[in-house]
Amino acid sequence: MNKVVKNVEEALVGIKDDMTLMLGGFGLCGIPENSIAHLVKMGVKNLTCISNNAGVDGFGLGLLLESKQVKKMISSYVGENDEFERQMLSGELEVDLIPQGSLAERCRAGGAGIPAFYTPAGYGTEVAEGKEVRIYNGKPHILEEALTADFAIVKAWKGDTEGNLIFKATARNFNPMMATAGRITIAEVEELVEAGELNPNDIHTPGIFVQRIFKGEKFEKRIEQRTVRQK
Amino acid sequence: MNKVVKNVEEALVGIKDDMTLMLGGFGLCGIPENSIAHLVKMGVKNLTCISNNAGVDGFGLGLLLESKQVKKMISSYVGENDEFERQMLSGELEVDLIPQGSLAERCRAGGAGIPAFYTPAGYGTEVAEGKEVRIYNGKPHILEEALTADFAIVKAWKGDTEGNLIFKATARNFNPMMATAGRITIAEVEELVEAGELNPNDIHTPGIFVQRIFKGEKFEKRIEQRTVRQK
Amino acid sequence: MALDKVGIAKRIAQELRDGWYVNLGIGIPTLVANYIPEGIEVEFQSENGILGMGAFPFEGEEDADLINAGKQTITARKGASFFDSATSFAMIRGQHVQLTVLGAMEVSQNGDIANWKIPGKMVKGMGGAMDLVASAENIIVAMMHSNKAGESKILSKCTLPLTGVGCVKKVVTELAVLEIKDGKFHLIERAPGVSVEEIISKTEGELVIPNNVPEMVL
Amino acid sequence: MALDKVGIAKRIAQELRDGWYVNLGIGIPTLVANYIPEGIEVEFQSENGILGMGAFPFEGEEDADLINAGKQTITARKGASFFDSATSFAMIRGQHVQLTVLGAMEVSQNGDIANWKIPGKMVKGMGGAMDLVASAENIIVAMMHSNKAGESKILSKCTLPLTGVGCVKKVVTELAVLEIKDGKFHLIERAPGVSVEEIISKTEGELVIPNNVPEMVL
Repeated sequence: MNKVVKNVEEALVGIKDDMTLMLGGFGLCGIPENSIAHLVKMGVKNLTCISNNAGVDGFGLGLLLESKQVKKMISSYVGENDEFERQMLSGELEVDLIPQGSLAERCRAGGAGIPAFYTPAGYGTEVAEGKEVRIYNGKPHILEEALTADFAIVKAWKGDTEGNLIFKATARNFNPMMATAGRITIAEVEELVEAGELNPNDIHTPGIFVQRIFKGEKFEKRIEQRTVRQK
Repeated sequence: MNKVVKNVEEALVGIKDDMTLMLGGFGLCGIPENSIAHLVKMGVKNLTCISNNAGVDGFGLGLLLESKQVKKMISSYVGENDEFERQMLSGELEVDLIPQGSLAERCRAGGAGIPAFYTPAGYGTEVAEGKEVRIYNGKPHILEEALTADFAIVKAWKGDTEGNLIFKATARNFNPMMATAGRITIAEVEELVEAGELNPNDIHTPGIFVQRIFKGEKFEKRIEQRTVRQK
Repeated sequence: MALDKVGIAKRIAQELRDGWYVNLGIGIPTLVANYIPEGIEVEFQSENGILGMGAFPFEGEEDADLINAGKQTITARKGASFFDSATSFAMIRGQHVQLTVLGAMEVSQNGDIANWKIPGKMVKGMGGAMDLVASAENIIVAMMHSNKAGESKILSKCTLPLTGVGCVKKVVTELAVLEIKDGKFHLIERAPGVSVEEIISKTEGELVIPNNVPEMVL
Repeated sequence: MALDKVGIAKRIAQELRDGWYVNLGIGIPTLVANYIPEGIEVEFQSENGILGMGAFPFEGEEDADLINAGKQTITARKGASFFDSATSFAMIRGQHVQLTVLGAMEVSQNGDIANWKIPGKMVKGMGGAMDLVASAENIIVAMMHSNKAGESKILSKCTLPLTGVGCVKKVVTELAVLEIKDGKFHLIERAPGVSVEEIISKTEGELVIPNNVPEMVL
């Protein structure tokens, strides 16, 4: 089942104003940077973006924020972005902050047909406001609902023509769950190989979850906190 | 963090009468056969066994049933075992039959600190009796609770001294979820290697979930339905 | 003439569409894989943890670690992937599988299905059937119209413990293709040479007969 | 004399036990990894998806795809594994991580912690902190006793939006080690040369002082 599309233009066809997008990545690690750059070019507006972070000023989702294409962010941590903070504090941008584990699990649930689950995270905090509380094992838990998106856009290291994906190191992060939760899932990959070249034991995201795959033109892979030791 | 124990005797220390065990495998594929054989030798009784299937007459969990060590089975399909059927119909054996996907998800939930979740599986059937029903996306779902065990016993293809596991082909099945849901998790592996020999990208079960690992003495790997075509 | 099992499988295979992921149950449904219409590509999912299931292995090449949900030895196609049971049912529950074909002991006119238990007699368990029928958008049942005693299994109401409610969309038997809609069976096609009268006589549930009931073309 | 950040990290490192999996938050907690007591082995989990986190890379060997939860470039130890965020929080929520060390803006005597938000001023998000504090059995907070204005952050009741309730077991500051028990802070140790009186004066929450308060041995 060939899922290959020619390029980012073809991959992103159908993304329209007011849609909900999931975007993989943690910080700038494992983000679909080619797709994000093209979303800016497309100029789609009023997007709801589900992404653990919101990029930085001038890179990643920061680009979409600067061009004011985002109506609402659903994230766990947005601390690296001045423009984000400005838009949020001024009320231009709606923001829904979610505990990171709940965000990951809600995306997984969305892809797995689990409409809701109980978690202890956030009990007793403002995250729990308006949410059902139930005691399990003597501990209060809150009910969290699944998240899905019109499009999920993920970035993988290797992918094959059938849409099977392998991620590298910690660039895996949110990508596998989000890949399951998009009505249409788009994967941009560093290396695109023929079906059969990836070991079926090693595949992180089976192709069934991916509708379109393309080789990204250029991966800058910017590092947020270059931290080193001396030899 | 070295998790290696010498042999099956050492691995199974602490398993006692009346405990709840999870045992990986689907049919006879990917079952911890060395551990099962040793459980028979140990003679522990009144076990509650959580396992997708109940083995066959004379192999797998069938051995534990024959020696009447099992008080209760929690499974999704038990159709290949005459002794099982006899004990169940005569009332000697308690049986809790659970939809396979719910069983898998309940084990995952047990390991992941999710005490309960909603699923559509089983709504309107006897599986739903006494369970809470809630409508999501216009469809009724039932509330299912997490499963955990005193010991989880899984079988992997390769494992390293830190307890990292890689499964082969469809012998993966229930093993990864069960590995997360045991208070103590024991892994028997075909091949035991040094830490660092497995690619960290390819690990299916991170070592944090495994408390004891050993190389199984002998793997018969019996085939239930040998189905072939002619060349 | 009534169809044999292969005939039923062939007719169901006509329902396949290009690009679909398909889960085939044990028995007649498994045979569907042998009759994929030319020019389309489908991928088979087996709930024990494989996508891209291939043919049975050549003799001597069986691998105990590579089986399907019926515990039969299989092979993996190019581009296959293996995964755990939780991921497998995430695919199923999350409606990533476009078609599910399974057998049944009874089907009722509102789409209920019973296929896992005969109280006091056969209690093998539901396996993955309850997850499949509760989640799949598109369920086709492959079954015989009547049981061995000659009693209809196409019913106004199931008598056996249910596997799922209101979920079956289509039934293919040795006699007919039935669509379930508005709480009734609709006769869509009849097996070659089988009369509408025979189908009526063997169907206990409410049956809607259009003016023209074409014969299946296999 | 009050401890510096390294001193706090060293004291917390004494709490490590052989065989523990440990999650270290950003800031002072990260430093704990540098002072693992001799003869014990611990493994560090970072919630963005690595178990077996190693030292920072040598210059020129940074990998953009290998970072910790603080977005710093790191390395992987032998025996490390990578996994997705859902699996990572399955480890955390499922209590497979034996110790969590994190920073705080405020801690209260019943174990509440606030560390993610100053309304109208700083709204960066909670990241994984809420999952960590809600699930961990063993949480140690590394923090300064007072804020820059000299006000105590060791409180009878938190004033900032909470991250979690009743979850903190131990607090290590530049002045003291405090245990939280029965709704009170218990002074366990004081920093070398720091008087009990100073600790009392800088602690707003209810403080239980035993007869003998030993100095930390670093």
